[in-house]
Amino acid sequence: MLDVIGAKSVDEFYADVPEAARLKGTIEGLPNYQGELAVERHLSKLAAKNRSASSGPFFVGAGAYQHHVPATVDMIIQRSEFLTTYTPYQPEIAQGTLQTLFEFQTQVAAMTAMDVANASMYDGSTACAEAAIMATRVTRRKKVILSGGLHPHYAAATKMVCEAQGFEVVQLPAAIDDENALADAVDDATACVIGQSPNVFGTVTDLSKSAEAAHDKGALLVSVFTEAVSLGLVTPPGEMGADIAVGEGQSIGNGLNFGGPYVGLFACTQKLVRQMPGRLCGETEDADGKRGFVLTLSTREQHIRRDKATSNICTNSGLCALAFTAHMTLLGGKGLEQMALLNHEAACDLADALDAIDGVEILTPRFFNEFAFRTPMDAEAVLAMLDEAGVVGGVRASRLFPDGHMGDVILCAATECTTPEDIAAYAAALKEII
Amino acid sequence: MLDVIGAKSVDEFYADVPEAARLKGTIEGLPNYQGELAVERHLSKLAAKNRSASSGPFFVGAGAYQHHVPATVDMIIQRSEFLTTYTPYQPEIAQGTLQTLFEFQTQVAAMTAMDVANASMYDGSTACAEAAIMATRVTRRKKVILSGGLHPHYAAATKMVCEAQGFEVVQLPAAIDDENALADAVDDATACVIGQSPNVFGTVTDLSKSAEAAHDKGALLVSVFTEAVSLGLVTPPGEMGADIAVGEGQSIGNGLNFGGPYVGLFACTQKLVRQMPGRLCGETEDADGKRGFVLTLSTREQHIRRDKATSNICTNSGLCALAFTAHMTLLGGKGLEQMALLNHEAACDLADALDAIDGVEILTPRFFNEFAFRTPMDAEAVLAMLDEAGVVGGVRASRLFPDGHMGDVILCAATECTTPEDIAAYAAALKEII
Amino acid sequence: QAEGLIFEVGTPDTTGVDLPKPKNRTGRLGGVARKKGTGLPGLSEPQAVRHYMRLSQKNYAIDLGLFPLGSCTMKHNPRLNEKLARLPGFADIHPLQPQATVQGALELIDELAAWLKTLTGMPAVAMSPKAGAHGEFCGMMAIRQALIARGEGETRKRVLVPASAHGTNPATAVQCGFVVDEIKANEIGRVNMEQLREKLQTSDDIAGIMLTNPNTCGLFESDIREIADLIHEAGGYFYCDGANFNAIVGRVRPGDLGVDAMHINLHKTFSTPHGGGGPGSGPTVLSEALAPYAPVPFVVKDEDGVFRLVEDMEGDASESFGRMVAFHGQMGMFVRALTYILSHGADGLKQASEDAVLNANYIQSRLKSVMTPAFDGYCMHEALFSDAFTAEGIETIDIAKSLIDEGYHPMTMYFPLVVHGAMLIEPTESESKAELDRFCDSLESIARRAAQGDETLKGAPYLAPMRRLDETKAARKPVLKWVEPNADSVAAE
Amino acid sequence: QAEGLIFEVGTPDTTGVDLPKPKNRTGRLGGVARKKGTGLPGLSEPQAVRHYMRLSQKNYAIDLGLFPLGSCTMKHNPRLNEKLARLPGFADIHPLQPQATVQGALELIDELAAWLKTLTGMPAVAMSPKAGAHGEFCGMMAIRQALIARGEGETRKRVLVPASAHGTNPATAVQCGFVVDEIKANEIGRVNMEQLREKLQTSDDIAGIMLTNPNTCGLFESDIREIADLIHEAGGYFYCDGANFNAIVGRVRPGDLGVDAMHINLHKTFSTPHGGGGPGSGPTVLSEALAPYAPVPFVVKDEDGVFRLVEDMEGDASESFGRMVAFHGQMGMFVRALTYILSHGADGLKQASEDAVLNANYIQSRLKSVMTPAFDGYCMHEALFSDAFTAEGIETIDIAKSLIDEGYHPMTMYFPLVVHGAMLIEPTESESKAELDRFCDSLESIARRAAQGDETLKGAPYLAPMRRLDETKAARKPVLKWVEPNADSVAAE
Repeated sequence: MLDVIGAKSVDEFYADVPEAARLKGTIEGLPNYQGELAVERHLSKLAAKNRSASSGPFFVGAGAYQHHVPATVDMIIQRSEFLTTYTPYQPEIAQGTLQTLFEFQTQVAAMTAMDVANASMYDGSTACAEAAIMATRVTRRKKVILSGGLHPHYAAATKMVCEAQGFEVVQLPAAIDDENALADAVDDATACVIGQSPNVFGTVTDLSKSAEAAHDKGALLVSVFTEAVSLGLVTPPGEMGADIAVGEGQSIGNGLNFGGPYVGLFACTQKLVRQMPGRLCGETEDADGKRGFVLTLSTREQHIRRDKATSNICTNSGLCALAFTAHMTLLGGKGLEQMALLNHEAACDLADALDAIDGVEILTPRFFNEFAFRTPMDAEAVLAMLDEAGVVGGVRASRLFPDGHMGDVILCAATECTTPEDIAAYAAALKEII
Repeated sequence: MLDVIGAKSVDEFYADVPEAARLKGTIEGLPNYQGELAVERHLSKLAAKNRSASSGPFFVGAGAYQHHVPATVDMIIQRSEFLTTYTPYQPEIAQGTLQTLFEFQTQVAAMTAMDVANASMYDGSTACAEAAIMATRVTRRKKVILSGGLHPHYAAATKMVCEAQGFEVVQLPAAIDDENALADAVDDATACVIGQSPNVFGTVTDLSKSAEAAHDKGALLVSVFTEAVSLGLVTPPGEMGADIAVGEGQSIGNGLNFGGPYVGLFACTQKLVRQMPGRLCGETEDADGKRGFVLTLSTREQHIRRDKATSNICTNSGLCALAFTAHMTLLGGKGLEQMALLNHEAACDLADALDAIDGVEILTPRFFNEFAFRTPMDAEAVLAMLDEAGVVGGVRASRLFPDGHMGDVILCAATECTTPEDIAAYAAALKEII
Repeated sequence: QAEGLIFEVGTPDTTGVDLPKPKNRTGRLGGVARKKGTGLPGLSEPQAVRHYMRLSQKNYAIDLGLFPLGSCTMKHNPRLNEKLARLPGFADIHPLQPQATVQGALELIDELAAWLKTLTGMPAVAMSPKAGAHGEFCGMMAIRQALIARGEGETRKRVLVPASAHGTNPATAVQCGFVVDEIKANEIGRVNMEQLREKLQTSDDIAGIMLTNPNTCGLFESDIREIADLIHEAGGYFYCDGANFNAIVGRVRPGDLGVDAMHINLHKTFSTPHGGGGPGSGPTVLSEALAPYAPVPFVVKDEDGVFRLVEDMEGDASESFGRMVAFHGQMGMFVRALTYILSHGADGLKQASEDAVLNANYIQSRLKSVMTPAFDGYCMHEALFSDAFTAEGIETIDIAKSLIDEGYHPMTMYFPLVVHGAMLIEPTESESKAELDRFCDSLESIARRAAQGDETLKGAPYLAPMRRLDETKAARKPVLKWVEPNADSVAAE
Repeated sequence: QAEGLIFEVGTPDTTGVDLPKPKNRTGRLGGVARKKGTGLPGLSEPQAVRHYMRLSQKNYAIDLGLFPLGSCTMKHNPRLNEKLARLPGFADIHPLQPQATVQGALELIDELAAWLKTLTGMPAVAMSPKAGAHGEFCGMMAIRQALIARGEGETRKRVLVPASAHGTNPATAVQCGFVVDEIKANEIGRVNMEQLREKLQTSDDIAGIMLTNPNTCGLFESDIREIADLIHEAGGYFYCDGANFNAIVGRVRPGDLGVDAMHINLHKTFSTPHGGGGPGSGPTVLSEALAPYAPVPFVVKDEDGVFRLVEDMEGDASESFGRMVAFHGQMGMFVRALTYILSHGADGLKQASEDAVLNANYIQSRLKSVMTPAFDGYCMHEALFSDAFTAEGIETIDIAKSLIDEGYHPMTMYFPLVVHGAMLIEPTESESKAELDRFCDSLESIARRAAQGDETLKGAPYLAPMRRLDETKAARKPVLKWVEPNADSVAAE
């Protein structure tokens, strides 16, 4: 090949590299090539040092959830034709990806009861941040108000993005149940209020009042969820008057994966569609008049609009969106509702079991599949002792709210994976401890 | 649907079932439906009760071998189009399967250095039995002679099949190294002699003398192997004058799977091809003159020839053959040789390490990747103590030869999966024990 | 587009596998070393992946559409099966490692065996047969051994086999040293009882009968109990081919019909994938009379709850007819089958059978006006048609190949042999009514064209990866492996 | 054949998932219950499998052939990556479970971070960015925070971006509150140094520069050191877009070029699959000057060997610019990337880069006589052509779509914007010479036809699952979801 090119060695191709920066030999301090077997051994050892959620009673939620994903879903996303392809910029040979994105958008719109949805964001937290920015763009206002029940990670990510662009962020104090706080806080300068239901403490709230108050002031309601399964049972954003709905889709089709990759869901009303960030797939026809799908409205996007784009996002969570849509396709509306009921019922059983223990106080007044409770001891110590008993009991609230005076509060979740035995084990261990 | 059919209920379709045999309700004594999650839990619990080969130093061979299969192979055999299709009786929509079978046949022929190979048998042991029957058919003789180094399971399966058809089976006494025994035993009534290299004790033997002696008497040599990787390094059947070569293909592309499914390899000389059992794939053309592949010479087979067929085999090991051929395609001749060398070297290192222990006697004079050794104690006790030390040390010879007075002999194998640490662990533990 | 053979794509100095470099020591080989390399090319990992991906796309599969192969039960293969079969605790255990370290595996075999015995109403099951035909072999060997034990091994050599039987039946009987005697079907597609009685009366050399039930005409043998009784009275045994068990699981127990042995195709009835021709698995249930002769190895549960493999022909296995294979059978298939069975349960398995039968009858009803049902009345899980409705010159194969262009795999053709130009359609329970309707619409339109003598059918398929392949040419001078082009002529130079 | 949408295939009363039956308790919901169901249909498992199988076959993928998308680095995705990412110890752990129970995960992040730092010669890396553009955001936020720390957050707002930059560069700068100032390319495809110097001299509001290197013309910025020095002298920082890092891994360390921040696309350089548009992963390496401002969370290894997550903006993270995402980044991608990196090693990564560059130059050489290279001389890992060679009326898009009929995915079209009708071809190191030759043969023949003005090119593709799609129609009145046909008219009745 060098002959055809007319070069003596590959070194010639690197002639433009400043002499001083050219590395001699291989880079220092790094090992060379290892065979597949050796690599597999090494990674397997690392994996074995972690405790997987399925290995015992497990009650951690707070933004990511242990759910059962049918084996079929993983088979579908491992299809070479889905896994190893690129963004569908050549629609003639990407209808597989495009049609599934169109199906995804339809499903997300239906689940959130919103008009339109995009083809995914990185995750729920970045979707939330993008929603805030979008609201400032729509309203041409500079103030964003965050509920005290918004997941602190979402709040932090949103705050960071907004402040970088010079917007004001008002963070309401952490509160397990602050149904009216957003309505009270909204004013004429507000671009949007951001509420969450179920919120980070598990509380489900009808945000209709916040929506009305916001709309009265010319502001938008951004409605957030971290548990997509809740959409099968809980009042969805669209039924509460949300203008933008964002959330985490991990629960459907995607594993825990230590926090990523996940899939951000983003939906809004029809009239806001041209202000949306992210990719959109739309229906069209080919030269023979056959129905087909393409990426569309890309004049919103950075590769066309550059510094005028609605966002800088390009690569998003395509394959996670496929996992979501495949799982949803198997579930259907009926299966989603069924799954949601199983989650709720497991959480009710858990709450009943814990509530029966002296010293435990359930703090969340209304919930879907997770709730907060108070222990008579330091939460971190309780969780450590539960751990010794083989139970991963939840998240201490102080991990998410370091300044929130919540040292004795534990957030815990139950799902369709939670068995009666798991609940009994939790209750027995907790009773022993406190 | 019942309306279209004109039936009131499905019960009507079962009207021909004798009244007394009709079950009322669901069958007794069996549980009903369980969800995917519950089934997964149950099976996972059973799996967790088994000790997997990769979980520690592991030296069991004797007919099945721990090898590293590239992740790509499993991806290929999980392709829906390979996994969930049928025997390629409709070649126009089965070229994927057919072409890979043609490639498989070519690879097996090249590896065994034989003229032709079929599209697979159930496993090595049934291939051996079929070879014996084929030899009686070819020679019209009724006596089959089995080497004392033939894997006892292969010998048992062969004996059973031959005797059912009224053939005489002569089993030579178990012997670690009986190079000339087959040559000595063959006579004018012999249909075939069946030798194995490497044999069940690991001994590699040039069977050329047995081939010559057999051919002198008008008999055939059937050459057996249980470790397909050995074909990369050890004299192959075709170079020793074998008329039929059979063996186990598990080592290439297929996991241990507690003994099955495996893939039987079956090859022979060109002139015997029409006496072969099993499916054969051949090249042809389609109506447009394009090269294509079909199952061929099916007039040998049971679905055409019925009671005159060469065998009753139909479903064989298609997908395991695909795994074999995919792994071999990745290896190539070069990779196979490399893998074989790594196996041999690991076994040499193991033998050196064990040989250095007082009281251990290596019994196998020449070997590829497994050998027998004598301990000063009962082999079963030694293996149990090794097991406690975390080392799965091999198979006691008495499990395979219950009447063979081999209570102090252990068969062990090393492969490319065996690390220097594994070998050191084995030697240290064994030294401690004896 | 044509995909080259690996021998045309790869090069001998390539390997796509990452292995450490060996030291090239051959110290303990004793010189028994390969002289000439294999000459096989290797492909890089990307090359290999593409080769197999492209080839795979030339295959039809259940995962792509309905696969109505009669007598083959091509049903949906749940992916949970595949996932669980790959658990290291099943996939990465050695058949000869100490039994204490594989108790879960032995328990799984025992649990599956219990299901199979209960579903069939039989007291014993041999788990080691590797496919359906291998299961037949197991059952017939058990019969042979029982006859030997009775001292009649040399006198009872005749096995009755219906003309409609799968080819494996006569082939298996012969492999066990029996002689095959064919019995005819009657005009309603079942065993001709008159002829059967006649054959049984005239001699005392009957070893047994091999019968498929539901039979290959898709019909339940209504005289089955009487047949069993007659055979037993004649001193023979009743082997039932279980290929069509999918029609009756949970509705009928073969044990209640007088069956002595029956294989179960785990790769049909219990959804383990066919894999392009295997691996299958053919556990064989046995009656009280045949149970003592079951092959080794088998699993027993001791009183202390420990599972134990009986591997030698002594003790529990002293009357065993022997060993059929190395090791313990198709563990990988056992895991898949048990996964399927547990996922369905007693209720779900029964429902599946009923749906399979319902679907077949729906197809028969929808098509009976344009095609010719081979027999009157309801069918079981497959609908059988003859080619009587086609115009002269149009054959069953033309209808089958035309189905390919409609996006379907053809039905089973020309089998059973007792029906002229047979077309045997088995939809299985996996299909929705909408899918069945689409299929019937396609077949209906082809059937109409066949009745009108539409010659274009003879050229089908037109839209498949290949046109019709020349099987005669393949058989005339078989090319069974790739040979370097001009290798001969080069050698001759 | 057209595949219906799931909404056309499924029915609302179907579900393909096996779940236990709930008891329909909603006791603790407090009445905040959904009023109207989703109305979404379900598909049975076989229906769903077929739907996605059939759809998948309408996609092109690297696993099917060469994917020469410039600036996207579509290389082979080893399946070992996929296998290891699915180990329960990685795939089934929760981001908020106690840190003592995820030490292996934290160690893996730390190990990958060490590789990335060493390969780039940079002292710090932020692991949480979720894709390339997100990594750009991270780097620019770090620059912003550093300026704030210097008290110049309000005065230094101008970021220089070349005209040839990826669109994400200006979009990101704006998202961080910066103003974009475009700089031109010179006649040899690199930064116009004269203009750069001019822009830097005239003001003290420079926040930094965003530069891709190798740049989007496939060329190494030969003045890179000088650019870095000039920027630093002007008080700004140097952001390097790492999209093209695949050309130089192991040959050049960005840290030696004066870079302050650079994102690394794990889904390009380190082979994590693109998945039809993500998920990606964009860890961002930072210079000494920017390291203190890295986002939370990050992993530190304490002296006792325990790995610890720094999640709050205090202690080690007191100067952090904040949190970009919930949790710790794309763990699933980290596992895949580390698998790839370890499989290659320092030697293999260097070799891969060299092969990628060799392959691109080979393509450029083979095609330069029939197409028009955008610039003279060698390229890096991608070859850039303009459309100067085409006859009037034939456009870049026609050449791209014609490649589809040859069995290839088109190259990147109309980017970078600085070259007329740009065609940017990146073969990557995964391709064999034989494959490159086949590709060049195809493109050569298309290029000749384009030069001759062959109008049939304008109709391409002819052989793809669809003909050219009407993107204008899609954008005019966007249909972004499926709506029940005639739902409106029914409602109106």
